Amino acid sequence: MAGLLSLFLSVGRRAPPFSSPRIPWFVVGAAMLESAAALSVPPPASSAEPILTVNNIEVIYDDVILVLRGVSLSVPQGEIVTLLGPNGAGKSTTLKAISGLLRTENGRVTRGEITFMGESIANADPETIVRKGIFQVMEGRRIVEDMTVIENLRLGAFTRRDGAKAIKSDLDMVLDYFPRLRERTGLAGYLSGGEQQMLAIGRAMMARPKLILLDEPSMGLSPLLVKEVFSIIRTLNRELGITLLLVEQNAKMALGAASTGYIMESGKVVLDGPAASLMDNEDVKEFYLGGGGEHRKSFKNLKSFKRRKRWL
Amino acid sequence: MSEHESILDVRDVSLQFGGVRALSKVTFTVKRGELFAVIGPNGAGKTSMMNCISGRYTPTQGRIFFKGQDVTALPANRRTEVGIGRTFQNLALFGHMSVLDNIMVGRHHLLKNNFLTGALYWLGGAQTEELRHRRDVEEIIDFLEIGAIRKATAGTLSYGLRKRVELARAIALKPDLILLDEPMAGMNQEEKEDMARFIVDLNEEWGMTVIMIEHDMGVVMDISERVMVLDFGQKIAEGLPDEIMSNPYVRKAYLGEDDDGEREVA
Amino acid sequence: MREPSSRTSIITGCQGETPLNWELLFQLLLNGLIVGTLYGVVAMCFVLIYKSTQVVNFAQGEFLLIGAWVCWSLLIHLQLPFILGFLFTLVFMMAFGILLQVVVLRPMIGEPIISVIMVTIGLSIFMRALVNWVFGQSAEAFPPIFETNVVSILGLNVQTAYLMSFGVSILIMVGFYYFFRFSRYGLAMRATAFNQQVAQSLGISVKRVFALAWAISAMVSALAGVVMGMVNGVSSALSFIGIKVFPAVILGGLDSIVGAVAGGLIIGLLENGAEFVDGQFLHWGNMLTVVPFWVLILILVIKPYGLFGTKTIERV
Amino acid sequence: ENPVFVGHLMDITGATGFVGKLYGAGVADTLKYFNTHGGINGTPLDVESVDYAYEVPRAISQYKQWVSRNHMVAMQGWGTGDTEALIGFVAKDKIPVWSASYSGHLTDPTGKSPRTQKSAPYNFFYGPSYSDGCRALAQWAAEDWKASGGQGRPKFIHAGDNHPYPNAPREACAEYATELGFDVIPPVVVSLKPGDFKAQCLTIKESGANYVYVANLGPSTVSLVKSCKTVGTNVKFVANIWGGDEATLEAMGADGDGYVFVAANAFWNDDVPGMALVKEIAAGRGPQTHHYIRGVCSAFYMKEAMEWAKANGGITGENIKKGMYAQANWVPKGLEGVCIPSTWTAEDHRGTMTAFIYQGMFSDGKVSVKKIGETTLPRRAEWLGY
Amino acid sequence: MASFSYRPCGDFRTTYRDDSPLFDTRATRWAMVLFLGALYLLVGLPLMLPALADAPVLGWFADSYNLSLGIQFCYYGIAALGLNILVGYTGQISLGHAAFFGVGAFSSAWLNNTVGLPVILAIPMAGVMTAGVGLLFGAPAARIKGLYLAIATLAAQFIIEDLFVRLDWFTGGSAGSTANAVELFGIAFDNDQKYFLFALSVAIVLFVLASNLMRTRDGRAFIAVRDHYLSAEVMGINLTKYRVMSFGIAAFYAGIGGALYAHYLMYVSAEAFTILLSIQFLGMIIIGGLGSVKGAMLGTIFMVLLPEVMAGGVSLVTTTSWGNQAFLVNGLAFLREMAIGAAIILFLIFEPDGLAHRWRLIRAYWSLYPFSH
Ligand SMILES: Nc1ncnc2c1ncn2[C@@H]1O[C@H](COP(=O)(O)OP(=O)(O)OP(=O)(O)O)[C@@H](O)[C@H]1O
Ligand SMILES: Nc1ncnc2c1ncn2[C@@H]1O[C@H](COP(=O)(O)OP(=O)(O)OP(=O)(O)O)[C@@H](O)[C@H]1O
Ligand SMILES: CC(C)C[C@H](N)C(=O)O
Ligand SMILES: [Mg+2]
Ligand SMILES: [Mg+2]
Repeated sequence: MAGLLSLFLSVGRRAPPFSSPRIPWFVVGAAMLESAAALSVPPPASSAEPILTVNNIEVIYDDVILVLRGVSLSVPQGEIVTLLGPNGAGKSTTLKAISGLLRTENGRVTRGEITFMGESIANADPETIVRKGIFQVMEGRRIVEDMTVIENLRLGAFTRRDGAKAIKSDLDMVLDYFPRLRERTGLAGYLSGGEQQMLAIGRAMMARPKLILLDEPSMGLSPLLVKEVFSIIRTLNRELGITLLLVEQNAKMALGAASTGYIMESGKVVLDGPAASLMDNEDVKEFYLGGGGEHRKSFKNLKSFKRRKRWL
Repeated sequence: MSEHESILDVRDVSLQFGGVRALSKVTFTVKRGELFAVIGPNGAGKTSMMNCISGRYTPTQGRIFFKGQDVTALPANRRTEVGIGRTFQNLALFGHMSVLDNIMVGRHHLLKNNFLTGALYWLGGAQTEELRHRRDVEEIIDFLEIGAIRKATAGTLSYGLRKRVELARAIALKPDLILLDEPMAGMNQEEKEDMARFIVDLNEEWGMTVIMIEHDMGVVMDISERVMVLDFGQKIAEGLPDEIMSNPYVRKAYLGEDDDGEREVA
Repeated sequence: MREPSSRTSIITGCQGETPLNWELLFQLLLNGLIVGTLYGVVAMCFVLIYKSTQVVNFAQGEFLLIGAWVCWSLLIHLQLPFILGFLFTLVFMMAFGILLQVVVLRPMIGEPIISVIMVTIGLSIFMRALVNWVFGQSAEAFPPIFETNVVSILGLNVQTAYLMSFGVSILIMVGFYYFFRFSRYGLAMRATAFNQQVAQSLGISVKRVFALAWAISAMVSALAGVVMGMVNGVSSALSFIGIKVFPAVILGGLDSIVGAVAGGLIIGLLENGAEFVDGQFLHWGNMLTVVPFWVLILILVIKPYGLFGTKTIERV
Repeated sequence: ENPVFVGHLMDITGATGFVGKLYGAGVADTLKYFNTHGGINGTPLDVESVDYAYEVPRAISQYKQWVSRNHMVAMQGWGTGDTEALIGFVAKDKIPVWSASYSGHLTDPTGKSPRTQKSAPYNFFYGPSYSDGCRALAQWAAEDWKASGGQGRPKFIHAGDNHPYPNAPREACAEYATELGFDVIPPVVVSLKPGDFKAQCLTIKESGANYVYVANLGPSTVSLVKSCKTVGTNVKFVANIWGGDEATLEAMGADGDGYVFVAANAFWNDDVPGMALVKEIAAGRGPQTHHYIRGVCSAFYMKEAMEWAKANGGITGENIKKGMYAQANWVPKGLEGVCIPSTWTAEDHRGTMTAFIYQGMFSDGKVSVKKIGETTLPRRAEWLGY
Repeated sequence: MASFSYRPCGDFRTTYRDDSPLFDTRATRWAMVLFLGALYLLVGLPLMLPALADAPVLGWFADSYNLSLGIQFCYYGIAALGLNILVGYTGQISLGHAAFFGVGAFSSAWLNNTVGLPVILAIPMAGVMTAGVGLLFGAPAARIKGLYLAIATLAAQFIIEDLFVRLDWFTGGSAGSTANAVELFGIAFDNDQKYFLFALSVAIVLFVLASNLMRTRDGRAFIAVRDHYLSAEVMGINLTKYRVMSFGIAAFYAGIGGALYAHYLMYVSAEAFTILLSIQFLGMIIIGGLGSVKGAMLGTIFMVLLPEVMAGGVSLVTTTSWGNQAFLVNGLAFLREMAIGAAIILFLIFEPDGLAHRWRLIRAYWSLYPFSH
């Protein structure tokens, strides 16, 4: 299985015109973007089997703070699903509930079911969940700062058992995706924010997961890189067949990439549906996309009025 | 003092980390009362520039003048007194303190009480002084609409609120120049709008000079007066937002746009 | 020292004017080298636990103590041959290390460092009392296993066991280095040390990493304990090595295996150098135990992360 | 009859626990024996034995508690540090103490000796003082030096921790050794806790010392002897009263052959009339060390003083103290041949000037001890309290 | 460490002054005042009228054993509070607090015996002297951080301990030195009742001072340095100054605690101030709750009572028929030590946030009862 995958991968890998160190990284990025755009086909309407279902879960921190109050969602195999919502809505908490990392923060799933490929994984160990094929890229680029880029990437492959060779070839693949990382030989802690985000995504790729949970991958990235990251997300999905559950603040990009979207507020899913229909929703336009009508509101002229906040 | 007198003068600043050249010979001037934006790809050296201005790093070359005074070698903790305040790219709140105390820390250099008078509280005038500043802090709290969380522990807040508290703390410093490092990262549309409103008010009503690093081009375009572009530690361009947006190099290298001219809000 | 006036009148400072005694100095330094490698080994065990679990193990000395006593009683009471007894000791210590980790330190995962430190201190109090109760507070001699020959190196009598320990220390050191740099679990340990949550998100079983670190550390410490016990006798002295190792570890840099060895050597040499100066010239007494601590502070002021420690990344 | 309270401080878990538990058991067993055999002529003893782990502050607070809560009339104590710290308290509270610290500082009840810093009217102990024990060793060493054909001035060195106990005889003994013709070398500091003392041994070796006075005890002593053997130090070890016993020699093994130490009573296997009583007291226990037996002696002297007090105005601290002066050259009834006959007077609390000298032997893997001498020092006035 | 503040509903503050209180609620403030008042009364009464000393309730308060424990709370509590300022608030682990405690004890004895200062002045002066020593040994904190600093303080502990035996003129060397009783207006505080009242008063003053400190500028700076020193620096806080200063303040508290200890036991010896005591101090604040004034108090009570309770418990076991085995009886002392170690371990496993946190939760439970969620 793994061998097959890597075969697929080596075919799918682009020829390396950008491994030449002479070409500035942004040119490479742009080139990548183009190729990604060329590949991009609109995602099929979600009809596939769900690989992950979250059924009415409730999450409590510190035994008292109820954060999720009945969240349900389902992620179809091979698709990108996005989860939107304001700060503090519980998006990250939902991801952590899925990946098992909740327990490291003294949180617990107290009700509901989480099923991954037919198996219940609620409250399982994070390492077991990773082995099953779910990998979370945590909010805020949590790379291992006192290791080099390469060591970080090798760490991503920790759970893999398919031999040093396959890992090595994946390492090359990741570095081809992010050529800038190749040039950084020092400690990862000294990378800039964007570089660290690339590393975090690259590290997830190293694990060869079936499902990646991405928590705000575009945070702090430059517009170019945001596009790049999203094109990588699409590519991962398309070329490697990886399913993604994507938490984003950049609703426009996220809905553009996803087939399905969920909107969370105050620990509950308040709206869901195909991404395209969400994009047409007036409320979504108003609160997530910036401006309901054809013209984008200017940030400058907002100060005079105070809008209602539905969730307070 | 005239409106357009310069408040910050950065001259030929270079910064080197071992082999990495984070900044090379960057020169720019920020005028008093301006809302100045810095953009550039990741790793371009924007944060490093901020760090030089706020004193975290000392430039390997070049000088920095603030209000005509050479501050290149001034220790970071003394820069609050001359009037420089900042927020951080990655949250840097005092996680175990309440929001209120976090903001009160911003008053540190304005308060006179010390461990002796503080311990004697009622006797040495510390109480009156603390309460006086508390009043000012409440004003900031009202301004940023974080009254509801003033007693909450900062570390337990959601990301967006934490960013707001951080801004409040920087305002509490009463700086003349405030440096904002990606104030809107990780925020949704609505929160960005709030934040933009605060920054504009800060600049226009509170009269603070603002230097802002931001990746959201929509925000940068709308609220900044001038924009500087860094790449590879070098200054690529500087000018009015529209000029910058039409700079082909910026379009390609930073925005990653094709030539179809559509303005993308990323 | 008390009342120097009254004492000097009685006690003749007969060495006062003699020229520098090179032979003694040399012998002391050689002694320091040998003792220092042993400190180095224990320091490495300490660093191993620190690096992977961020636990400053105040019970490190008790590992030596327990290892040595267990081996001793296997040899004396059960009359096992040395190799067998020694292997059993290692197995026992492995189990012991894992047990300790599972029962005591696992629940502490995610707690502030200082609480974890306090727990190891609690462990050390507990284990020392237990050992004193079970084995008594006496010093006991190991049965002569290898002929503990005394060979004379350049005039200094050295126990062969000590020489062996010298070799063993170096082997262990090399092994440790490769383990951390290149092995999968070595990386996993470093990641865990950096941030347990991150490690878990990568599919690393933090529990397993911890258990592994404690098992290795307990085994290697026991080995050092047995070696020292063979030379000096088994007694609570062994647990005191746990304290001596602090200056060694810190001098080298908390997270550096190489540093641990270097620190061990430096402390060994320093102690003996101090004894030389004290015994020959100053006669202040007890300099050998305090000088390393003075030097420790001095070095830290100059190099705040020890000689080889990694600087923490300060980036905002 | 109402019982009277006797406090008993012992060290089991502390730095001197190695011998502390032996001596402590001797005292505790004896006090128990008194109660099962009629108490102090009918008055039962209320005894509390407390392990204070050789920590002076713990001893002091325990003492205070006994005084105020239990109205203690007498105390069996232990260490040098705590006993010296309590000198003032016991004098003020008028509570006689029998310590296991034989520090010379405790022997001057009036403070008339110029050496005395603080008079110790309520302090007693059974046995030669540390200083006298060391003097006896020095005397033995001088003879040994001559007997073994040594030439020139032999060298004598003190090896012990910088603690009240090892320090107690240091100057006094050095003075006498010098008088006997020794060169006294600056002392080396050797921790009371065991450790690796090879560095110190190298210093000793290099100094050319012939006799090392071992001022510590137990495991520390074992480490010292073993370390010195390792580096090839060729000296004779002469140890203080607490520094030598069967267990210590056992641990030294072959390295302990020829190790000399002081004792102040008959040994378990000696054929003396009083040993039967000791064995009765230790019923259920195996052979006991000389430390245990000294504990028995100490408790018995206290008991006889209490009996005298009961007959002469009641069991109060003051009367008990007087009871100690009531007899001269006495051995408690039933312990004939076990304890050395002793005399205490209101001016001089040196009970005895006699010390036994023993030597450890090692042959065929077996350890044994042999009495090799008995020294009675002159009762010099200038040695009082020193 | 989390500083939740639970207030019952309906307790609104209308002025900023009311909103920065020492106690969370008015009720707690009055409870505290009442409690302390009662304590003074109950201990003081039998002192005035000795006839009452055997009365049922008063007898308990007149019992010198209970009082000696109370006095221990005071002097250890003061020192623990100082350590909590250093460790809990400023985030610098110190393993050398016992040494500072010792410096205070010796200084006070020396100031009184040799310099001739009256004890009542010697105690605060000893605090100041100790603060000086604290600043000296804290100076490396300007450069050394984290565990490196912790071990540097461990080194300081051994160095100072060694100096105690070495500096004969100051400490009396290995023999130690005596200390006199406190005297004030001709009254000697020489018994446990009087000394308890004296020590309690000192403790109250010092606890109030510390609470005040923590709600003002420099106190906040300490916490800021702990939580995020890089941003603290940008907020205008001089890191070096505050890092070193917290050593000074911690040492001051330790010094006062040590001086109280010296004049209570009336004898000071180096052996009392070992690393073990340093560890006990750490135990107090961790068990009580880091970064909490109340925590220092609760933790001290716990650590002082622990050996007593353990000793009691262990000897109770041996009174039962199954427990009265020779090996158990002989191991009594070891069992007690083991029990102390085990208690610390178990406590930290099951109550890692400390007693102060548990206290808050209990209070929150009751004040929200029955609407707890
Ligand atoms: N470890 C924790 N302990 C207690 N409360 C927590 C914890 N983590 C999160 N919370 C609370 O849970 C709520 C949801 O947090 P979460 O991080 O899931 O939000 P989010 O949707 O990811 O927000 P953001 O967009 O800011 O990342 C917030 O109110 C937060 O304060
Ligand atoms: N303390 C440091 N040591 C070594 N290198 C550093 C350090 N700080 C920054 N750098 C390097 O300097 C370069 C510029 O970093 P900087 O953080 O200023 O980028 P940036 O423009 O803020 O990027 P981003 O938008 O991603 O935040 C990066 O390549 C980074 O790796
Ligand atoms: C050393 C010990 C055996 C105790 C001894 N009594 C002392 O002087 O302290
Ligand atoms: Mg989130
Ligand atoms: Mg940046």
